[in-house]
This record gives sequence, structure tokens and C-alpha cells, in this order.
Amino acid sequence: MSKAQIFASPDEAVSVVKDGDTVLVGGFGFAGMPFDLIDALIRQGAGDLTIVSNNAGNGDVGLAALLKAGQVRKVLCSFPRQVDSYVFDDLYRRGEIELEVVPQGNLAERMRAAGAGIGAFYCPTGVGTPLAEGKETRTIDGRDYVLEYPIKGDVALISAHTADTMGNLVYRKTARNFGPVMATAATTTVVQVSSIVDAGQIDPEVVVTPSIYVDRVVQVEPRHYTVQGAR
Amino acid sequence: MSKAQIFASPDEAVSVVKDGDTVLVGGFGFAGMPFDLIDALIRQGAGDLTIVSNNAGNGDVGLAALLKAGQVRKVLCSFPRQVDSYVFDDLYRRGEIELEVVPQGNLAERMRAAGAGIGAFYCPTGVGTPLAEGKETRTIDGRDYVLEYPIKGDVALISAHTADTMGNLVYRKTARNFGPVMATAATTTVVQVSSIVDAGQIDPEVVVTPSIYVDRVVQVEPRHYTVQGAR
Amino acid sequence: MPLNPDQLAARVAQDIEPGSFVNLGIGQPTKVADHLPAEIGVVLHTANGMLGMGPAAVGDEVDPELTNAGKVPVTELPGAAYFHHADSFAMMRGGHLDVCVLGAFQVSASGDLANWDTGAPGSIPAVGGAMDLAIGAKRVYVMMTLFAKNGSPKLVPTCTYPLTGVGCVSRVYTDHAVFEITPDGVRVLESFDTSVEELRARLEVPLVVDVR
Amino acid sequence: MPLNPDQLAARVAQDIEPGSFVNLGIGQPTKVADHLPAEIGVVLHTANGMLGMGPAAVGDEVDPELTNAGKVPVTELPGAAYFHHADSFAMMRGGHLDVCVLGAFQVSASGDLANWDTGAPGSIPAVGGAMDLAIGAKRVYVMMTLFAKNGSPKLVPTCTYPLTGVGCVSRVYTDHAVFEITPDGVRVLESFDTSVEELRARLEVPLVVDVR
Repeated sequence: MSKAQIFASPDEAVSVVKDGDTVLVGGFGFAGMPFDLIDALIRQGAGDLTIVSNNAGNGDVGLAALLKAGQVRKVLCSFPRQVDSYVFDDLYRRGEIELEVVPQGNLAERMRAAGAGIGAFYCPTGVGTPLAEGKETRTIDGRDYVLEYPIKGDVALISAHTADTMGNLVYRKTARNFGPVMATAATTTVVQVSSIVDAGQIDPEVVVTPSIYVDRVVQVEPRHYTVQGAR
Repeated sequence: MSKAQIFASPDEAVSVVKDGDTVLVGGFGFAGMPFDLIDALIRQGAGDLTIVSNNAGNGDVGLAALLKAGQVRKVLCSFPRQVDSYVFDDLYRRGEIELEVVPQGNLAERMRAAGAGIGAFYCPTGVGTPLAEGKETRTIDGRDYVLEYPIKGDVALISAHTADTMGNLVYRKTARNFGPVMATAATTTVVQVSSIVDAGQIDPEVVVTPSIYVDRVVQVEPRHYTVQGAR
Repeated sequence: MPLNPDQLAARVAQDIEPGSFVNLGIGQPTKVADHLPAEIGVVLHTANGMLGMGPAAVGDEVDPELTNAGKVPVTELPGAAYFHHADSFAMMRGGHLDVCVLGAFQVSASGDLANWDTGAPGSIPAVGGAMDLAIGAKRVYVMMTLFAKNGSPKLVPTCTYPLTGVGCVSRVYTDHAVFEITPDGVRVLESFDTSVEELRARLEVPLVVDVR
Repeated sequence: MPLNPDQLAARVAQDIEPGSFVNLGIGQPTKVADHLPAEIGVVLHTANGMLGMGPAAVGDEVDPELTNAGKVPVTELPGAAYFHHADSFAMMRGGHLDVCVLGAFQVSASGDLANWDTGAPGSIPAVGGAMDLAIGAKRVYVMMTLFAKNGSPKLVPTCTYPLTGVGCVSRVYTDHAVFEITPDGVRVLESFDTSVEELRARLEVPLVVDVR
């Protein structure tokens, strides 16, 4: 409902997150990670969160800092273990955080399903592996599939390159990653961008996330961390 | 496999169509209809075709002309009946063509599923209606869904605005419609475009159909028909 | 006097909140757009792949590659976006549209909608995006005459025509009155040229009226 | 001498046909790119949303918003395209990639792949896109050492590590030999520093050899 609201600060933008929420956090490693929104969420303090994100944090910043702050009960992700995922690793080994490993394509497709009104879907990924254990399977046209269910978020925190005042978004290079699909899968989508332009300034042909999926926008200073360590 | 082949004429481009093929035909009414490819298919003469398209032809041109040529055994579409669908109407009433009416969103989503490797999906559209009769249903989280299966094409014939020499495509306005999803759902995708540019001339951020989905490209003169009659 | 189609479209428009994302289907409901002032910022979706649709195109504005779901040439407003059909219907089916407005042959007391096929012998069925809109929009508003040409009511205890969707209609805007479909029954929100008693006499559907 | 990783990458690259769409996973297999001459027009896909990926970025080319699936900064070639994660994995899972090259802990004689989790106590499982690539690419090439550090074979009758995919591997490129997984068994396509007899002695997997 209604066009995107534009906020003056990340703190106001993330005020919508509540204790116990499922929060979809964009980014693939650092690319596309909404650092300013996460920092604001740490200041805001909502706890008992379930985080859905590709990774489980790198170094001491962004998602790793949120984990370190003790606000996260559970992580759904495809690739927690990385050379610099020591914050997560430590919490996990101490039994202080739950982990559900989801194949990366299922993570994306299950959020897409949530956004697209699909109740469940038969998926070829993971058949015969431990990640399909206990899940319903079916053979269709001679191929085996696993039944997968949508992942819906209460809030999505994502990063885009430019928003217009309606809330239309464009991204930049591989920082696009999970942003567009998370925007469709959350009740409230909060976006940090490098710039906000007037409606009409983004060519309608190149909009990646249409305004209908965007609820809250805040402009922040671009901030990049060194990419360290493969995987 | 391999980059798009660029053909000098629509006739060469559609040579891949065989008797009995399922052919996905882009366009929503006239917008995005691949007129030149269809005309070439009429000259080529492949028969016993199953056509998947939103409509079943308008006036005497494009898809309607293909139907009139007697090359089509069956049509899957969402909206055959239009003010100017007299070619289809006549064939249908004479029992000379089969019709499967598919809700427009299912048509799109079933082709997307074919392109995305999804075996089947539970969909809320059509529950409790005649179009769900005989189909498997399931209640998930208190909501009823119908199980829908992919629609895969042997060939897709679509129209785009510009291709680069790799086969990347951009479209124009609402002529985009089914083109991008059909391109993913067919074994061979044939595209007519208004212009072909060098690789690198389309900004990678604005590509709508990535080159991997495009097999054959032909440049044609833009040709538009008057839009006549709503619905 | 019952409302004419234009008055009815204006009445529907009154209930659309500023800033809503709205799909107006095809045919009559598209007239609602004429009664949505630009300043309230309603964003129109068209199923064939666009948000931010503007008014019908006239003269030189006509572009065969820019039409609405009824294949009528339209225009584009600032802040528009184009997308392909699967994305467009994901938007519809995923529950992102605030309101859609559809025509109907019949609406039942429990909100079932029949608007795609009369089931008449020889008729050619054509559903388009109606079933997707019916189950997808947060609120489904129907805009129709209350009575068919033969005088039979179109708000009925049970639809006799093939269904488009089950229990999906929120409100029914007709030339004689506006009805809300509620778990407690069909509520008369407003009547134009007739009394509730007259409506009760002509409809087989029990009507609930708020005491104001 | 067994092939070193760079030689092995070059050997895999030889079997990639011109114009193929290829995903090189993460880690070692990404080295294959160094042996694909530009003129053969292989198009690289990276799971995090790009076709047309170029070589690793150096110096000023480094852009934190342009990385591969291993989060290593890369470059963009003419004719590239960006897309979001659901579209990227639809491309992978829909069978559109001609080849993917993956590392492995174990491959079984029937083409089962284990490459995501050793199942060791205390290990933190992490699958990434491996299961999607395993079932999605038309041909799955594995690139690995034939023996683990403790000398045990990694081409095995049955995987003991948790599976990534069932019956999905087409070929296994190792430092000692190249194997094709076929319905008739594991075929030795080529050996580098060893005889088939030696391979038979060290592996528990029956090997098929073509008479040439």
C-alpha cells in the first residue's frame, strides 16, 4: 500500500523491525550488504530475530556485527562457513545460534515463491542429499524432485544503487544479487541507496525492482569494505 | 550451447520448426507478436503444431494467419475470444482446432517453471473453478492450491527491440510481455528484432533476456498493425 | 435514478485510497481511472507488464507497443516500470496489489465471482488474467449492474455460471447500491435510488444493514 | 609426474567447446578460466548474478560490487548481463548451462558427488550453490586430486561423505587421469603419469578402457 516513504536516517527506516521477526538481509558477502540498515538495527535492538541471508557474516561488520550483538536466534543461509566467519562460527559452536543450511538456489526460489503467491514447488536440487531428508519427494516425468516451501520475511533490509521517489530501484553489478527477490518476499521492504532521484529519472525499461515492492528508502553514503578471502 | 546465430532472413531463422512441435509465440495481441517469424513459418509449412500464446490471433495477420493456414492442431492460450478472433472462432466451432484455456498467470508461470527446472508448483489461481477440475489440489497453511505443471516449448518465436551480437535482448514497453519467459522455456529460441548492435553496446545492467536463452536472431523492418478493438 | 456507468466508476474511485496500487482489469472498470485525480498518487498496474500506466493514448501518443490489458493504447507516467509477464503475474498473485476492480456476470453472497464464461452452448471460453486477479489482490471490487438485462439479479445466493474465484470478492459496486461481502453476510453500505426493503424484495440474498 | 593444479585446469579447459556457457564454481575450478582463450567465446556464468564474467580484477579494476561466487573481485566482458539471484539460479537449475566445473571430496562410480560437507564432528556445513549446479548443468565436470592427502582414493564405489547430488557427474578430471562416468561404468579417457593397471590397483572402482 502506498508509495515508498523516504526517511532521513537508517534508524528511522528500521524502526519497523520487531522482536521475533524474520528479517531477509540482502548481500552476497559484502556486495549488496545493507551495512547502514544493519548498524541501525543493532542500535534499535530488536532481538530473537531469524535472519535469512546468503552468508552468516564476514569479519566484524554488517551481519557479523548483528550476530555479535546477540540479536539473532537463527540463521537460514547457504554458506555460513567462510574464512572470516569467525563470529558466526563461535556462536554456532557454543550452541548459541541455530542454523538451517539451504541450497543457494532454494533460498532464492523459496523467497521468490513467497513473493509470487506459490504455495510450494517441486525442485530438483538436493534430491538424495541430507538437505532433503524428511522432505516430501515426487517423481515427475522420470525425474526426482523435493517439495520446497516459501520463505517469507516480516522485513527485508536490502541495498540498491538508486531509488526514485516512487521507490523504483536499480542496482549495480553483482551487488544486485538477492535484493530484488527479497523485496518481493517481505511484508515491509527497507532499502538503503546511494542516491534518490525524482520519479521519471529512472527509465521505466531498466527498473529492476518496481515501486510496489518498496516501502522505506533511506539515502546513505556509499561504504565499501575490502573484499577479503575467497568463499 | 554457443552464442546466438544471426540469420539474414526470417525464413532461415524458423527452419528449426518441425511438424508436431510445440511453439511458444510471443505477443499480447499485436504488441510483441513476431509477425515476420510467423509469416516465415507459414511459408515453411510445418504442421500439426501446438501453439502456446496469450491469444489465438487477431484479424487475418500474424498468429491468425498461421491458424488459417491449417498448420495448428491445438492452441493453449488465456484469451482466445476477442472482437477480431474470427479465424480462431471459426476453426474452433467447426471442431478443427483444439483449445486449452489457461489462466494468464498460469501460462506465464508454467513456462517460467519449464525454464527454471521446477517440476510442478502449487498455485492459488483457479481453485474451485472449472479450470482446476481434475487437477490435484492441496491445502497449505490454510489456503487451497492447485498443482500446475511446466509448459515447455520446442521452439519459441518472439519479438524484441534490440539484440547484441551475443544474443542479449532488450524489449520496448508492453511489447516485452511473454518474450523473456518464453525465451527461457524453449529448446530453441528464435527472435526477431528491430536492430542488432555489437556486444558491449547494451548496458549489462539493462539486459532483459541474457544471451544464454537466445539461439537465433534475425533483424526485420519494424511493422505495426493498428490496434483494433479492446479485449 | 440508478447510477450510469460513469457515475458508478466515480463511486468506486471514491473508495480507492491515495497511494494504492490498483489493477482495473479490462472493459468497464478501466473507467475508474478517469475519476482518480493525479494528486492522490494511485499507481495503476496493467497485467501485460507495467506499473504506472497513464490515461488512454490519443492521437500521436498512440504506440502499438504500449497498451493496457484490454489492448487499448495507453500512456506512461513518471515513475513507471515495465516487466515481463511472469513478473507481472507474480506481482498480482503474490498479493501485492491493494485493489483490483473487475466486472462480473454474478457474485455470490459468500463472495464467489463468476465473470469469465457464461457456460452457454457454443461460447468460447476466455479467462485472461481474471482468475489471477481474483485470488491475488488484497481487495477485489466488483463493478456491475445489479440486474441482468432480463431482470434477474446478479448478486445471488450461489453462482450458476462457472466460477472465476471462490470467496474472493470484497465489495460489489452496482448501479443501485454498494454491498460489502462479510463473514456475517452481505452488508448494504449505500443505496442510490432504492430502499433496502426494495433491494430485499428483488434479491434472494439476505442483506445486513448497519444501524447508524 | 601427476598434473599440477594449473595443468589440470588447462586439461579441463581443452574439453570445453567454443561458445559454451560455463560455470566454474568457486576455488580451484575458477583457474580453468585462465586457459580459455578469448577467441573461443566461452561465456562464464557466476551464480551471484552475471553472464560474461571476465578475468580477476587487478589494481584499479577492483570493484567491491563486482565479484564472482567465491567473492573474488572480477571484471566484466562486452556482452555481459547482470540478473538477480532467483533468475541466476533459474538459469542454472533450468539446464541452460552447458558445463559446470566443481571440486569434490568424493565422486562415486555412478556419478554421485560429495563436495559440500565432510560430515566431520564440529564441521559447519555450507553448501552454497553446489547442489544447484550439480543437478542443473548439462555436463558436470569434477576437478580434483585422485587421492586424498592420506592416500585414500576420492573416486570410490560409493560416497561416504554427505552427497551433493546423485548420479550427476559426467567426467572426473584428476591429476593422474581423466574418467568418464557412463552407464557401463567408469571409463578411463586418458591417463597422465600412470598406467590403467596401476589405477586399477589403487582404486576400488572397476575401470573400463576403450580399445583404440
